[in-house]
Amino acid sequence: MLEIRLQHRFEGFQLDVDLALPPGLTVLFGRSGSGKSSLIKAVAGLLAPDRGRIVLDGRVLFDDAQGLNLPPHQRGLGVIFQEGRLFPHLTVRQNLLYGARGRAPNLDRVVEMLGIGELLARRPGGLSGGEQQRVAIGRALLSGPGVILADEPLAALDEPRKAEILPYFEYLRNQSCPILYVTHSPAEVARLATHVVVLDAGQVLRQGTASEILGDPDLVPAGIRSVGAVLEVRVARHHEDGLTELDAGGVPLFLPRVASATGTMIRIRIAAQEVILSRTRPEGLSALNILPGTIDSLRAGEGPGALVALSTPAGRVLARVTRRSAETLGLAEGVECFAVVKTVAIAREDIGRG
Amino acid sequence: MLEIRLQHRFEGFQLDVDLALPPGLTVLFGRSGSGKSSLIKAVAGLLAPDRGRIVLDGRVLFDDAQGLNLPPHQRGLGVIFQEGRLFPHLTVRQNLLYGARGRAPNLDRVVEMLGIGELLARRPGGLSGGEQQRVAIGRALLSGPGVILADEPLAALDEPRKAEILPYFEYLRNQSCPILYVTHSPAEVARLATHVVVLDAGQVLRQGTASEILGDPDLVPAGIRSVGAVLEVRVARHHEDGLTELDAGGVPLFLPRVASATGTMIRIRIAAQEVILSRTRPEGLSALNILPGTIDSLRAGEGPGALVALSTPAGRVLARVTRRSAETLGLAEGVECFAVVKTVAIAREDIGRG
Amino acid sequence: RDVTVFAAASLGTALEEIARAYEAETGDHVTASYAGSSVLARQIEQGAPADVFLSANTDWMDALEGGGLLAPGTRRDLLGNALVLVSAEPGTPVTLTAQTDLPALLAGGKLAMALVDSVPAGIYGKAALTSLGLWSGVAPSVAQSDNVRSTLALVATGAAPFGIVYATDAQAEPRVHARATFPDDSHPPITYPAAALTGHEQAGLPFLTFLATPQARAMFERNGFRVLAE
Amino acid sequence: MDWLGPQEWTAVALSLKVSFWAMLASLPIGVLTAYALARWRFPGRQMLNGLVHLPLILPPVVTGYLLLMTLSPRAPLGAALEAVGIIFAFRWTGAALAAAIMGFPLMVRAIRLSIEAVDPKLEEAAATLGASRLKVFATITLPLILPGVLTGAILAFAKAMGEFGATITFVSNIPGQTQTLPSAIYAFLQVPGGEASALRLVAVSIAVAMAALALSEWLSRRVARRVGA
Amino acid sequence: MDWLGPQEWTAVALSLKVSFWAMLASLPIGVLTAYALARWRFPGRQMLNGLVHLPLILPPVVTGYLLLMTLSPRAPLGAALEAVGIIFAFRWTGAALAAAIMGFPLMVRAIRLSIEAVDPKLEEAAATLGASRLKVFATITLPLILPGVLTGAILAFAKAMGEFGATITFVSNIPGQTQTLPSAIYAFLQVPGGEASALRLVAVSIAVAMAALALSEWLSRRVARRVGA
Ligand SMILES: Nc1ncnc2c1ncn2[C@@H]1O[C@H](COP(=O)(O)OP(=O)(O)OP(=O)(O)O)[C@@H](O)[C@H]1O
Ligand SMILES: Nc1ncnc2c1ncn2[C@@H]1O[C@H](COP(=O)(O)OP(=O)(O)OP(=O)(O)O)[C@@H](O)[C@H]1O
Ligand code: MOO
Ligand SMILES: [Mg+2]
Ligand SMILES: [Mg+2]
Repeated sequence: MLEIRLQHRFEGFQLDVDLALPPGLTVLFGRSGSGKSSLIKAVAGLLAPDRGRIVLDGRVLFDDAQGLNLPPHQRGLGVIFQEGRLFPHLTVRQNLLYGARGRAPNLDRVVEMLGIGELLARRPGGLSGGEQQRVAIGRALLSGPGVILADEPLAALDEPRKAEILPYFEYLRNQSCPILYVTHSPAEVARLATHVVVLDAGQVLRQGTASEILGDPDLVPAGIRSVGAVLEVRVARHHEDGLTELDAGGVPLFLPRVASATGTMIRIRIAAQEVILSRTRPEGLSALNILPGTIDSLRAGEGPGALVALSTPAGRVLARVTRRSAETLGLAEGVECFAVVKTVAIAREDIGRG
Repeated sequence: MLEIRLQHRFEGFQLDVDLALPPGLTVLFGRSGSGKSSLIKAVAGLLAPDRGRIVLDGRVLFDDAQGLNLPPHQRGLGVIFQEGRLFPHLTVRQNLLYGARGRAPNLDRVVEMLGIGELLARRPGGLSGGEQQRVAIGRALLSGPGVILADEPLAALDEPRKAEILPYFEYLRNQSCPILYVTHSPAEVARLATHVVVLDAGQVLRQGTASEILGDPDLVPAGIRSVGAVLEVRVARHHEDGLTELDAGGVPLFLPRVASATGTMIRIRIAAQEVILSRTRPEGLSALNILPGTIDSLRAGEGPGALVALSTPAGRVLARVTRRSAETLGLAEGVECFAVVKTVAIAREDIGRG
Repeated sequence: RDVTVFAAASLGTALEEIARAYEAETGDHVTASYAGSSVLARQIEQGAPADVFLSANTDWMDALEGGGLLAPGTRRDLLGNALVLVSAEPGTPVTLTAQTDLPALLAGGKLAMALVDSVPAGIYGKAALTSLGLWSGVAPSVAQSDNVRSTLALVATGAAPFGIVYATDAQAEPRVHARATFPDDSHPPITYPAAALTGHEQAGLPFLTFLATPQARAMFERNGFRVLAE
Repeated sequence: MDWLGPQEWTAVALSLKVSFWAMLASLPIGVLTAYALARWRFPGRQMLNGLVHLPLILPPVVTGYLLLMTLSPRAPLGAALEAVGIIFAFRWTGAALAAAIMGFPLMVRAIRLSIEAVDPKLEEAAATLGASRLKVFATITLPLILPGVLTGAILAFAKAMGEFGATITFVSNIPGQTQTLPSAIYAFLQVPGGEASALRLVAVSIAVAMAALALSEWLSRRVARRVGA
Repeated sequence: MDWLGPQEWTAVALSLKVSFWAMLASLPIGVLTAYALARWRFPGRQMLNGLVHLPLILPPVVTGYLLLMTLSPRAPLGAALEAVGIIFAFRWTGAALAAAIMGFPLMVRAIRLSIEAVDPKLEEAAATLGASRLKVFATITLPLILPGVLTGAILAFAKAMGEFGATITFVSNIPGQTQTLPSAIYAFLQVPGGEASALRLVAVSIAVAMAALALSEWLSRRVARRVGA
């Protein structure tokens, strides 16, 4: 449990937040310049806010009323900075082990995951942007922190590399290591977040679970594509043809093989623009996933689109359709219809262990 | 026309490319550490390759045989560096105008596009990561360069901000300002690229037009989601309900309003995983776009998926389906079927002027 | 036994020869520290481990004596020196009288001297010029150095056409030409006093005594000094 | 003030003038030399480096002698300079020259240290924006090394305020022309009982230097603030 | 070698010893002082800054004189130190002390300049990795300021090789004890015909200093390479 109440003024910018973050991974989401990095720095002890109080699991890290400001090295955090901040005079290996106090049992594992085995003897000077970022991630992870603060850790990485690193953050989240994670990527939000905080001009615009935030059509901080539903489903069976069958409130959904064991709950995200609606159960489509439901609400958005919220046995599903289609199909509140989701349209990155 | 032939060795890394880049925007694509930034630096004159020759529109920038190495300031380039490199002692305004030689007629426009109007009097020290990146973009653009070299210019930006800046790069590309652009984002590739060069461990793995590269199922440098078809279509009509009708080889496709004038050719991308196939023309779906076609090829990929290539009047369309669906539907070479594409599934970022 | 001698730097060459001779004769070891008399005197005031002090001027010896630092009865005026007018260019001898037109001689150049109010050679020089009635005429043209050797260098390099230095210094510098010797009565006697220091008589006295031997006198004289001691 | 005579005040004023000009005149050469040593590889670089340090290594009197020997009217260089109207001997300009030379190693070292700390990536970025070498230096490098230049300047100034050995040997001590504060202090220390007068001058010297120091600290804080946030 | 007598060789050896220890002993204090001046705000900071610069500002003779007055066996502080076995007066240790004090402002300034150029973001990063202030200093700051420390050390060493005024005033000119190279050179210069001998010593002095310089350049290139690519 991380409580952050703070106010801080920069010229022309005022940060003012009051948050109580549950365990798990909290994503800080918000536009460039909205105060995400400043918030991270305040928690890390690198920015003393004008006013406020920061408490981690009952331990007071900062309290201006008490005049208390724990120095960074006593806070037990692992920070991944937006700008790398590698130590130029140390080798990659020495950078990685800097915070490890001589004990880094998972060094090999982290090095392998980050693909930096060949860089160990080099100094950061000649590393590529992405290589630097990976070393910075490794350095923070290997310091064995009680809390991880990650500021856009994957921004400079290619998709395959991201796909290799994301599971590690999931793993950490599930190890009950609290994580504060800044990202601009909706896919990362949906996959990782236990909790999402949306910042705007230094204020908390909204906060809640990933499904609440991403499912809120009024809130499109990251652009229209981030609207979608996040469903908690159970892994029902692994089929031989490489598909995993999920149980979504009794409805079967199919996904490419998911690593989780049968019976575990996982989280999937269905982006609103990837859902097709049909009044009749469609036949003969390559899409395997069809969820029956009732229309809860239908709201015209800006532009030619409309957002349809559907109650299904699996939970609330959102669909973005054109107003023209909505009219043609006669969609309206209370109307029953079917949501068609392509198997593979449930993006790999959007699967997270619940 | 930019000809780049060069070889350069770092310890443990060998860059070896031979490229002839057509006018327009060339995207350098490739995994972290594949040599993209090094290539940019060589063109910019910041890295003298061991061997090679770089010629821009007939002007020799570098030639080891002739012992010629034009200094950076005589090359007339605008470089957006991966690490910002803002001048810490100058204000944002002074940074922006540094290369402008006193003439920056489009200052206001660039500043507005980048949303940095309020930062002009500040120094870079306190800027957020994304603010720095935007200033760096502005600085390069305002120097009025003959060629732009952009190294992951949008990596640290939120989606709405990206959406505001991308059209500017399109505009520049169409102004016949050659651009070399590094990105990890398939959406940016599809939207911007005239030409794509895929680097891998310092070698050119593949190069070609955006549709060739993204449509190549063997080549998934950016992960499975980047496979898709890029179609050239004509803007047919703007409807009153906010939809734009496109003429795709005679087949009508509908998109949320596109800014291009009726009659112009534009480029759209249809990602393979967003296409649903049906043996019969589907009825009563919210998806407005249905392309009839014949299956060219069907290849099982890794995992449970299969990639289906379809000849349609609009061109070649790719669909990723599960093997299970392929069997159920009886998909095979020569079979006729229909490709269903949700209107809004054609992502905004994937629309580019052709 | 060791004897430590603090001596004005200008005595260096002569004293080194004498020290070698003394060592050869007695088997004692001589350690000499050469520096400006003011420096050495202050160090002796502050408890420096010197047995014998040879000063280039009487003022500092007086100061030490007043402070009770000299072994009673050991002080004596050991050496004398003469003051000469030297020039950079050779030329006819100059007669120094009240009528001498020094400014004309200088022809706009400088007269190099040691600091006229604080360094002995300068003090004597100023006294001599004053008593000859030449001081006020030449004062604006005087360039003062911190010691006689720099004065000599100013003339030797041609920076100053004339200078006033000790005869001992002029004699050894081939690039300067002695043009006149100041009358002995035009300035207070130039004396180098010597003394043993309180509490150091045992080490100091034998060396002090040796300085008066004919052997030592000869060595001083060979270096251009006048030996005053009996 | 009463406690300093007119001649002492003249010495104070002269020392200020000499130190100021010594600092100012050597600054451009110092920056250039530091830049050359930090960035260029040329034959004779080690020689130049050694030469710059020489005044630090040699006893000041020796430096004074060497100056005297090369710049006196009898020496070829001195004669040549005199022919074009540049005269150092027995002038305050000579005192400034001696002070500048004595402070030169300190100035060059400080500036060189700053140049070596400048991130070449910023200079590269400026070059890609079309800036010539000279413009890059003037608009990027120089502003960024300002703290080092300031440090170098204050070191040179302070050294000039304290320089004695080389100055008096080279240009001697002519009240109003070349009698700087240190010469005056030295003169007082030569005579028994002169300590009190010397200490008064020392106090003035300290006061001046402290004021200069405070000024330089204030300036460098301003510079730092500008670069910082 | 023939052309230097045993006493001259003694002076060379002594100068090396004095300069080496002056540099080495003042280095930790110099680093600490530079760090305090660069990073801490405390009452008396300006005073400390002034004090550090004093030896540069004052004529060396005055510094020597002040040392003599405070540390001679007759002075209270000197007597107190002597009681606990620390003796500077008229010992080589005193020559080292004088040289160290004269070189101190140069050393501190160089190191301070380097400290001010260290990016505090790196130190912050180290702190978030659990490093205490001391560990941050030892593992991040210190390695990064090594070029400055080297420059400071070489300046202090060079200054010590050339220091004359303060040394001879404080500890006199006793062969084998306090007669350093510059004192020996001075002694030769004070006697008729001593110039040739003085020049021989000047040559030795230059040779030693050039060797030290070359060594420091080599070291700092190594340091730079380590940090660079
Ligand atoms: N100065 C150098 N010394 C040694 N190796 C270097 C140097 N510069 C680059 N390299 C290596 O060359 C390879 C290519 O680097 P480059 O910066 O071009 O990669 P990149 O494709 O831009 O990667 P990223 O997407 O991570 O920025 C990397 O493995 C890097 O470590
Ligand atoms: N030291 C400072 N001085 C003045 N303004 C500052 C300072 N630090 C941050 N700011 C301002 O505060 C705002 C928030 O900055 P912050 O770095 O927290 O943004 P961010 O949300 O991390 O943005 P990005 O996504 O671009 O990294 C920005 O407008 C920035 O300019
Ligand atoms: O080297 Mo000195 O002894 O400062 O003039
Ligand atoms: Mg940020
Ligand atoms: Mg790169």
